[in-house]
Amino acid sequence: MSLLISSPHAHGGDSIRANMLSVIIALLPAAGVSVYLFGWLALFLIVLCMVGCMLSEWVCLKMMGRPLSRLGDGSAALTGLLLALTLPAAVPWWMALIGCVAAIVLAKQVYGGLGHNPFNPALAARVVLLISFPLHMTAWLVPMHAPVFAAVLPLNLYDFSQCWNLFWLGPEAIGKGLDAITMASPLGHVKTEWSRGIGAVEALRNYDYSYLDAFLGREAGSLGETSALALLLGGVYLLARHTISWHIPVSFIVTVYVLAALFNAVNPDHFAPPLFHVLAGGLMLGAFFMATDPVSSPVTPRGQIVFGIGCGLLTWSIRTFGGYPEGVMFSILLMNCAVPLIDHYLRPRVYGK
Amino acid sequence: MSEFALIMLSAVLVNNFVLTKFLGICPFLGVSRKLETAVGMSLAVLFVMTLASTASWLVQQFILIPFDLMYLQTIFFILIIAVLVQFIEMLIHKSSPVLYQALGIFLPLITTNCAVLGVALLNVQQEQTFMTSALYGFGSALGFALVLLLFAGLRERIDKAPVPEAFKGSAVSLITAGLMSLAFMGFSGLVKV
Amino acid sequence: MNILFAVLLLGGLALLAGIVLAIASRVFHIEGDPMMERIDAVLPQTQCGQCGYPGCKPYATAVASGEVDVNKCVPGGERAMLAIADLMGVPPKEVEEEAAPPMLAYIREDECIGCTLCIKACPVDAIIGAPKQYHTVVESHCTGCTLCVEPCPVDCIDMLGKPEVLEEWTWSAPGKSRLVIEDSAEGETHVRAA
Amino acid sequence: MSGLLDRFTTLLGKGAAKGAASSIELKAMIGSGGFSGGVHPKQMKITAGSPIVQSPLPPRLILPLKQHIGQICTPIVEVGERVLRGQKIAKSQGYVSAPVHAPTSGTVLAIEEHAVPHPSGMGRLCIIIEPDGKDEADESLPPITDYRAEDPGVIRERIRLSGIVGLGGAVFPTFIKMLRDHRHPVEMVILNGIECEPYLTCDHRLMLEHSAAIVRGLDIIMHAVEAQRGVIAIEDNKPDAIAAMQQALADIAFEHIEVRVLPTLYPQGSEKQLIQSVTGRQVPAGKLPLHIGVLCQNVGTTRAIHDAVCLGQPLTQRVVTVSGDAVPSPANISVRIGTPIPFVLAQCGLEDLSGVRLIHGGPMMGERLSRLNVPLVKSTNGLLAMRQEALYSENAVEEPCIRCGHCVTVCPVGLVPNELAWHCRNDQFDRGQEYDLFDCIECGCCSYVCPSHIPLVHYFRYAKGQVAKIEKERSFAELSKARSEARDNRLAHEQAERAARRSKVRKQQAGDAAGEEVSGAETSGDGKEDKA
Repeated sequence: MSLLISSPHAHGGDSIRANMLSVIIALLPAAGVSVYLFGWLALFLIVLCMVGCMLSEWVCLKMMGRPLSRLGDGSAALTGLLLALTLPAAVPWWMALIGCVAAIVLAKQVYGGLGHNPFNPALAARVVLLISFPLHMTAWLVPMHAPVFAAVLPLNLYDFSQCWNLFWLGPEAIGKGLDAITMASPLGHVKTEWSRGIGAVEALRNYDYSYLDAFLGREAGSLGETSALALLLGGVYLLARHTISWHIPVSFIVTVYVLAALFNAVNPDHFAPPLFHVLAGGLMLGAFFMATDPVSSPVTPRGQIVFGIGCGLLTWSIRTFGGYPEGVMFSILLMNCAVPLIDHYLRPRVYGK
Repeated sequence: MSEFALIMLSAVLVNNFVLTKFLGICPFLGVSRKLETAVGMSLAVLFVMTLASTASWLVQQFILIPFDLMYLQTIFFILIIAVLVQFIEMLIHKSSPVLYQALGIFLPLITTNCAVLGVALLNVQQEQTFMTSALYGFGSALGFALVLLLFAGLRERIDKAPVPEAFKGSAVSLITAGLMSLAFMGFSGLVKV
Repeated sequence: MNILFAVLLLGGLALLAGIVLAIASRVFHIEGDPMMERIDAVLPQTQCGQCGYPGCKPYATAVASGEVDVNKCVPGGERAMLAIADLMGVPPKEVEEEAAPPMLAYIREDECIGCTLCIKACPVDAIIGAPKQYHTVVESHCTGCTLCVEPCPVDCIDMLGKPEVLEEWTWSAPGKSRLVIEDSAEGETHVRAA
Repeated sequence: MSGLLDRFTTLLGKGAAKGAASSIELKAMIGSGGFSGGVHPKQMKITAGSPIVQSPLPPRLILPLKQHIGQICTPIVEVGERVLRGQKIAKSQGYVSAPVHAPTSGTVLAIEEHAVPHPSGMGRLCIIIEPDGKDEADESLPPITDYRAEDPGVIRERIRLSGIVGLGGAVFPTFIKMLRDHRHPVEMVILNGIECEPYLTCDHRLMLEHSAAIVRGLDIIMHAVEAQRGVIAIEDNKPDAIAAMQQALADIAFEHIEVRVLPTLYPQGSEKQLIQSVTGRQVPAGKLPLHIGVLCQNVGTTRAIHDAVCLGQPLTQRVVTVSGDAVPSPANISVRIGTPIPFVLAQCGLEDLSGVRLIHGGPMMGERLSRLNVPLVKSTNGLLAMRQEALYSENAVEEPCIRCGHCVTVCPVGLVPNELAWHCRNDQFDRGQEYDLFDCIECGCCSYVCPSHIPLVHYFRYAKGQVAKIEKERSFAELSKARSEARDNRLAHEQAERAARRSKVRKQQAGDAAGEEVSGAETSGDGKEDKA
């Protein structure tokens, strides 16, 4: 066989698989924290989502007659892991499965598979779930080891059989209502208190909020979003491996920080402090792992900075003024819509032009 | 002043005509295949919707209400809008034949576009003043334009993607629009109107 | 009475609108058909008549007025069709006939009787010669339309493929087939479609 | 309306472009080169320590009549004629061209089409010479020993007559680059000793072994273009070459020339990128280096200039790196131009070519040759023989683009290769040109880093070829249209004339009594008219 082959004849050795693998590795600390906090439930959910996504991918590839080897590129497994990490630990298993199918079929394979999806599949699936099942998606399981709530925690998440029942049959199976085992996340708490006319500082005080707990992850939230430390570790790993560039996470986080700091300076009682915004909710997870999803983010450095700033702006606005307590997911999806335009208009300067 | 800003924000993002009110879907799907045509369509809609909402407000206040002809509201509005669209069509034909060709059937179709009639009727319903109705019309058109441009950008990418045969064309476009609509739900509650 | 008034009012408004539009149509009147020119510009100008019109411009006029499909230009192939469809804002339609590879007309001069019929048939004046003299084709002007072949009473015109030369060689798309000349290790030369 | 919008978007683009400058500066600090982007491919300079050896005379020399950019040459010798080494055997035709000289004494065997090193495997006209082994030299070009005393014009003419072209691989006729333009005086001559391609070491060895000739060659160039500053640019992976050049400068006591050490980064050896690394300035689009007062010459070219001027030897041989995993003893060889490549490979111990892929040039920008029996030409700076399985490009499977943006980061020109490749792949060439297709220098950085193994450069080459083809077809269509319109006008004119004549005849008819005869005469007249 002799096809016409163009230079270059050398290659750096990078591959899709290696990229996906390094993101999965970078997510391991966050996944570890989730198991530490939510015990067997976290593990069940992570495994279920990864398997669910890979199965969906396999079915799609089979139906579309595309090479099944594509399953080996690791993108479906990564989507599953990411989706699991954005879900509350108490989410019913079938809901998670619906999320898997939405992520792979609706948000990815419908567009022709890897590389063509305009939206981040995991996030799109999460929004689908949030809109469809708002109650379950905002009920945060009380984590283990959160010092303040340790006494409140009604069940032992390290007990396999108890978790097994809870996971497959729901809280009723262990004789508890959903309300009994869940609580509000700090962001949710602030939002509710606001609606009652209580400022953010006061709200955080009566929540017994602690920056250290938020940094280490000892707070309520979705599986993987709680520990800023673990996510930061993963993010630094990705940056060091050049899997992602600094532009999006830095511009995203800095924008949120600056905006929050500005408004906090104007009215410190009402607006939450900047550090709270940076540590709260899915910002770290979103900034390092969701917004940097190469397929659905801009390719040019300048575009990435604009993208990050847009995400930050929208996140803070939705958190502060919107109907939802958390805006990271919406803001990334909204900016995903703008990626083609950003890419088109913010190209690098061409040499000599 | 802040009232005007809120009206704009509400019309552009929160109560977006296309993604939350689901008005004007026809041009949204029809003219979003290419970015350039989308830009042209956006400009045409901006012009028509702003003028239509002010003109219909004038007709409402000075003809329909004084002469008690509210039952002819739809006919009057359509007449005004049709004239405006015809006028713009001639203008575009003269100034940019390419754009004229690109917009094709969709330009005359703005006449019966529910978004344009919708903005006129919603204005009346919400009992706006002249200024706010103009602003509301402009804002809604801006929201339409924003979404149309974003969508056109996305579609240019999707059109080149190896979409499975069954989903080619409008199917995948509608799914995209649906996902966009989900994303726009993030704006809900942003402005209480 | 009320109804009458309503009708009058509506009619009056409509009349006013009509007048405004009439004036506007005067002001914005356009001369000529720029679309025809634009279509003509993307046609290959072989003047071959395979579209059923006596040349490229007539076809462009017909397309612009919407009386014929956009897919009738055979030598222009898919590219011309897509360009026209794009200009006209209509969905693309497959070109039915496959365009022949680029050809040139050659006159076997020793058989030519100098009848000038081919000269008259050539739409681009690419054949030179005088009555009772050998005619010859100016290669750089020949569009390969084959219109000269039919009129020749002695059948001395051949349509031959254009020879490929190194200077005009271009890269084919990755993975697409292309003729590759290859030397095997044994020193043999193969020409094959890869 | 759309016009206005276009203008707005271009304004937006320009405004945004200004902002980019800062990010490029930032890159320059983080990265190593002065230009943005670039990659660090594996060096593989296994022949860096091998001294240049002289290849023996082959049984046959094949000299293509075009080994440069520009018009092909015409042979000025005949079959059977005896030629001497350095004798001009084909002369330039047109301005952008370079003559061909006989590499040794011998007899012209044939002037015929022969395969040349080109990816297509196609051939072109070549002069084939059978050496007689005497290697007698033609001495029509006397050495110019005191070149500083000569008029720069004389030097340039000598360079033109010697058939010297850029030996870095671009093979652009050197004398054209050296023309003086009084509006743009050359301030700085940069000697390109970068050699950033992996494997290749011929320039490196030249700098070590012929440093004095190279430094003198640079001085000749500077004299010819009347430049005041000379810079020898070498990457920091060749410390011995840096030392050798510095020593040579010290020996000759040239103070107007300096050695500039640059951090290793591919493609720093590309002219425009090198200029940015050395001067910090970019050559404006559509302009030449000359327009910012810079002239770049390759090490090999400079040495050839020295030989042509000081020794009176036209360009008839060059140094080539023969390397690759299939070559038993890789080497740097000085070879006569026209030597068959299998003969050169045999010098390095590679006789059996089965399962071997041949790359003409370096692995990043070189061409894979489908034909093996081709001569070595002026542009051959390297010959890499690779085992088939070792060759990435042969075995890569294209996967979908994941838009990781690595290609954007490494592109030294500032393109968006992934989007550009998309447009090219979908045959949207207008879009491709809008995305600056023709600014691509085909350095291969994008393909090198692509995790999806997309042959981006191949797509760009395909698109460039298609655009050229379309452009050619378009201009041909315009010509045809003009000719067709002229013909229509002429026919209409003739018809009008005929009609006028007919009406005149009719008038006469009305006057005349006998009408039938005249009308008969008219028809025969018509027939004659048609034939004219």
